[in-house]
Amino acid sequence: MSLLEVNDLRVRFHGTAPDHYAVNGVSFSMEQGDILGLVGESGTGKTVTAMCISGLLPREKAYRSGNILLDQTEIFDCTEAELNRILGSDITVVFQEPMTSFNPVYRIGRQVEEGLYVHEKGLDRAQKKARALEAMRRAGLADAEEVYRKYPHELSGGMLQRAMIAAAIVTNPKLLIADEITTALDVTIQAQIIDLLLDLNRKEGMSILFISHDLRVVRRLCSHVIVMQKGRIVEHGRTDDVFAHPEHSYTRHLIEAIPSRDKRVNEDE
Amino acid sequence: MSRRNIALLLSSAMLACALGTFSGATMVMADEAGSASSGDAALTVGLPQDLDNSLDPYQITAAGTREVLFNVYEGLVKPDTDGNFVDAVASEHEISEDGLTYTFTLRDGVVFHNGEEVTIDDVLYSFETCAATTTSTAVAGALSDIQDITADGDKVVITLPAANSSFLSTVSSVTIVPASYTDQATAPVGTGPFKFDSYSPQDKVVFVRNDDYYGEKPALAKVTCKIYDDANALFTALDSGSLDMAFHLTVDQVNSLSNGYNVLEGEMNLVQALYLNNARAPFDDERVRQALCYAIDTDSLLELTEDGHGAKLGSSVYPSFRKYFDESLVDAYPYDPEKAASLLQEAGAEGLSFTIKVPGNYTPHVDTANVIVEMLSAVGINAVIEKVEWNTWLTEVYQGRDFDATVIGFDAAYLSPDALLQRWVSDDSSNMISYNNADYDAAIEKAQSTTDDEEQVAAYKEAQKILSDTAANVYLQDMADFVVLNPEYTGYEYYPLYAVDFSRIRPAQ
Amino acid sequence: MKLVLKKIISLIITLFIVSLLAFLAFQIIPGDPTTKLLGTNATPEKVAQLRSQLGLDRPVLIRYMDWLVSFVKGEFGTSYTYNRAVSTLLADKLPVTVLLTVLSFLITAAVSVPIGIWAGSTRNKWVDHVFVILDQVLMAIPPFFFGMVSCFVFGIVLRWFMPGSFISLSESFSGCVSYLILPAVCLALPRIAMTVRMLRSSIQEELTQNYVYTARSRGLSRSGIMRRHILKNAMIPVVTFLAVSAAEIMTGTIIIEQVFTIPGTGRLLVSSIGNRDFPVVQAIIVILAAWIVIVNFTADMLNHWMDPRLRQ
Amino acid sequence: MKIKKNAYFITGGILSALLTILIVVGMFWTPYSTTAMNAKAKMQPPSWSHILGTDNFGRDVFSRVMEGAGTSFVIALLVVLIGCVCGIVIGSLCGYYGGIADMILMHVCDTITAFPAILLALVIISITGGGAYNIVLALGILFIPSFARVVRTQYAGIRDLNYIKSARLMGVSAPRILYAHILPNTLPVLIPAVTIGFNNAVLAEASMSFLGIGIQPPQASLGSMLKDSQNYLNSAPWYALGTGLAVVLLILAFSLLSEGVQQGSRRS
Repeated sequence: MSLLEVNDLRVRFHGTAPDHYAVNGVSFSMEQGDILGLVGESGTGKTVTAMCISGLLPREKAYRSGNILLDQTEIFDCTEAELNRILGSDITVVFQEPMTSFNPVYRIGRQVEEGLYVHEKGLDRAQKKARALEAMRRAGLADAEEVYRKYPHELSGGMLQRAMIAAAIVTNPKLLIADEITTALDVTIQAQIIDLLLDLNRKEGMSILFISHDLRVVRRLCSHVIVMQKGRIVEHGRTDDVFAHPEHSYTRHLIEAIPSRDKRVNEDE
Repeated sequence: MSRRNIALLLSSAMLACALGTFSGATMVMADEAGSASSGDAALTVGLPQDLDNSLDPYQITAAGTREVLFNVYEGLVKPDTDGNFVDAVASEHEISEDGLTYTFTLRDGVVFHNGEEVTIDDVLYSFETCAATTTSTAVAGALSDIQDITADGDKVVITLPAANSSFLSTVSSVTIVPASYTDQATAPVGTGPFKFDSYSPQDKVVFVRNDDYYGEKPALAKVTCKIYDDANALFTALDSGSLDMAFHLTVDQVNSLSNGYNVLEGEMNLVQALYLNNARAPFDDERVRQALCYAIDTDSLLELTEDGHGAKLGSSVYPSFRKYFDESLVDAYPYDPEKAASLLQEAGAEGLSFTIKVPGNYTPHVDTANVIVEMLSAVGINAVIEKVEWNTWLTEVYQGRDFDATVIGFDAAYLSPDALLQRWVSDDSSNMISYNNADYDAAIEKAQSTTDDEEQVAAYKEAQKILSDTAANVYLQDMADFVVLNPEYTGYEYYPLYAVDFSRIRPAQ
Repeated sequence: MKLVLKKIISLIITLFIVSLLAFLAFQIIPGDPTTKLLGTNATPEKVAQLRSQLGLDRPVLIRYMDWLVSFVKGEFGTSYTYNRAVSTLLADKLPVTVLLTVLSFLITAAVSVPIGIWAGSTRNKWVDHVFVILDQVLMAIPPFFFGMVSCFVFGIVLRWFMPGSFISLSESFSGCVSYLILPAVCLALPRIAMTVRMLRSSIQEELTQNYVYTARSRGLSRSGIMRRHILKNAMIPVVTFLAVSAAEIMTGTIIIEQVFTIPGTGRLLVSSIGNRDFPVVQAIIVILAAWIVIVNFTADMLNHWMDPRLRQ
Repeated sequence: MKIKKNAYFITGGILSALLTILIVVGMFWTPYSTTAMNAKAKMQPPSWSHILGTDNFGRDVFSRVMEGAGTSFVIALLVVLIGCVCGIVIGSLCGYYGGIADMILMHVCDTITAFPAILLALVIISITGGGAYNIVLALGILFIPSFARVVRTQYAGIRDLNYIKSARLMGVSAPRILYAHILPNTLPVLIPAVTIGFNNAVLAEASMSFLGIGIQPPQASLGSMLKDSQNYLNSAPWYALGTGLAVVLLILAFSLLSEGVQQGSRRS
């Protein structure tokens, strides 16, 4: 049984023209343990799709149709309370800007434990701290004890993003949504975050929905990839197949746009 | 319960208890002021200004302080409500035919408030100290004229070089104080029906009944005088029922009273006038002063400020002095703007402009000043009002003589025309307006030295006429004095001088 | 810590300047104290003799030092008008004003914080308009006019409250507090309006921050987000504002005490200035200025304590 | 700036225009003489002949409110003018140049704010004497620190922006930079500060007159009239309420206008 099923998802924001759909009939599914890439230039509906899956899209802002099944639970039918039970435990999200995703006036430790505070009330302070430290080590933070006590403004972007990831995996979610998490980081840190996600997937079988406009990152990380344009899926398949011989012109255009060294390597071959 | 919740809970709890005490307390306060059961009756009175900085009987200058301490201090004799002198610390007194020797018998069993028996030495000490330290030159003058003063047994014999019809009133102003006691200034001790209990500046002064008073004991056990330096606040307090009694209210205030208190009307016993600084140009010129007299229409002023209740005055004596009051001077300066203008022109003082310094806490005087300013502007005279604190008026205007003009009321410290007229003698230290007129000094001198009654009355009247002719000041009125009393009390009576007697007030059965 | 030290030093300097200015101000004001004490029989020799006795003929700076030393020791000199030591005068007047200030501050905090939070978190348009209008109107009403009218309405019309029947602290604490509630409310109202408005806009601003989305993605309920995240952030500017308003309230008592005839330092200050009673005025100024400077200092410290970003 | 939907701007604008007209007219003509006393017309309730009734001297309250509002308005305007102009000069110099001058001046400003406002006013007035001009001087000085501080923070912020550095590189004279380049950018902060200043100036004048140290009779401001009306709250409440309302409207009009301006600029 697939972990996530999206059937004919349509989203239209209030106040926009009736025929203008942010997401126009998107359907795909994702298996447990997959790393699925959602690719496309900004404004093609990737993030809106992710927000629908994670239930973060405010109801009063947009019309939605179609359905989303996460491990057999229909997200659109959930009440606010039911949604809150899933959010942060079965499904967690990591955002683009690590600097502003943390509350500036509280220490990192307290914010990493947030998921436990909401979903595992039974734990006492010491148990929560232990789980948090363990999650931070899993996220690659060597001196977890010290980072635990620090405030957000005292850490670098890369470390903050790792802490963000720790906060997301502390409740061992079924699905981790990473929304452009590497975009705000410089290249060296990006590579480390990619390796971290790969480890999590390989060691703990964490399934990841990775949203990005950076094809190079997607190519290295994702097992499957979906290319979106103007709210529609134009390509869906295994990453190597799509990159080797892209069917849709838009995908080819995107691949050619990669300005990196290894592209020249392709020519030399 | 995170810390946040506790904080929120705490703040709403605080709000609840604050509101709780608010509603709960008002019950408590509602009946506190009006308790009128006999025996331990307590009265709350409003004072329109703070007390003097010294409460020593011989140093008091402000009438407002003297009228309240009338209940604490007594002389050998004291005035009664119709202006005669009754025995107080003295059990009896007799005056020789030639009016030269006065004999006072000390009443036995009279006790000071600090428990000490009153002795003859205390009486002698009092006369000596009063003569030496009193701020009133009239009293000092009369006491210095005494040929000798001797004690024999329980009697005091005072002989004078020449008869002085108003000497008895001087004796009444010599308060008998204990010789050994030193801090009268802050904690007064006398022989009166009420004892001084406590005083906290700008807040209140408290008097309690003197249980071993020789005379008729007062019905009130305690009188709390709350001090207001703002007439509006005093009136609001009275109207809301937190005060039982207030005095010297204006007719406007009385008309707007809404708490059903009784209103008693009498005279203020004050000579209210626009007092002009005769030493400062252009008021050193008689014609300018006369111009002001013609420019002010006293009748419409009375109409505006007193709804016609006050009594017009022509000179420095008010009607309660009956035989000494010269009725004819009242209309010496009928309202005549043209004459005023021509007089000003004659004196070369057109476009005259000056400041009227007036004590801000006395609404009657401020209102009168406002009306005067308006009337004078109709004649091209530009007057501006400067409201000052009461103590500042006392030091700058009364003592310092640093003013152009002022509106105030002068009272009689004791029942003799001297108390009103002596102050305008040229060399008198409290001659605020620096009035300097030889004929006037002579007339007063004659009045004080004759023994014959008609001659004395004629001399005093002549003195008043000189004041009016030379327009020393613009004499206005003796305002109506309204006393407002809580209907649960009764028995208040007016005195022909500036005094408030609490001892006669009793709960109304 | 270095920051705290620097702040304390500047606090002391300001206090020094204020006391010096207060001292000098009264040298300029016309009206020499000796004329006051001697009255009309002030002969030149007497004036000179008294001036030297009071030490008024020594240079100003030495007199200032003299005054400062005795001030620190707690002797504020004697009052001219009340003929008693200023310290005893203040002993029974200062507690009244402090009580009024604290009461008014508590009411401001207790009322404005809950309402501010509620106003911040509701999303309907009309609440916004109501608060803006209310705030504008409350700030436009002069405090003494508000005092006057409430004295009239509560005192004379409804007879709930007896203006002018102040019960001194010594007599009964609850009586005194219950009398001070209405004046305290009059003092507090404009500040409540300002605080509510500030808290409301501060909360609405915090709601747009990214960390709110992170919190929602953790599954926190709306009220949970408000309590665990937004409140502390939103309260930082408000706490400093409340602390500063404690200083403003103390200055406001000067007017309110006149309207409600409360025998506090405010009324004493106004009458003493009128009476040129230098020792009393100087003592009150320095105490008032000290209160304002200390309150501003606490406001700074509170700010640093609450916002870790400022703690280098 | 979208004016159509901006309710505050509209109401504020109408109210201030109305009041300004009333005040300007009041300076030349009032329905009754503001000083003539009339014993028979004492304490009359509001009627068609006397919209706000008459006071204890029989004078028409509405005419006196018009004149009083004029006095208060002019005083408040002058006070804000002094405070603002001096504030800008001091604030700009401190903000722009900084250094010791900045430290000292800011310290002086702190001291002025540490002083109880009415005391400073009293000290100045007891030196110069009462009357409108001295009050304007006294309050004017009091209002400098608040403006100076606002302007200083703005200048300190804008000083290091690139367009200022480039202006300096091009040899633009300092005053021109200060007042032609930087000043216009401080307007969005300065305008609300001016209106708040105006509100506080009207309130300060009213409070001082209430304490009896402000405007001396026969001149009348809303503050002194309020003080006089307190005595007749019971028998002639229209006297106090009418004057009080005038003060509230005078302040409300301009603060609503400023709110409108702020909301307008924020939204566009």
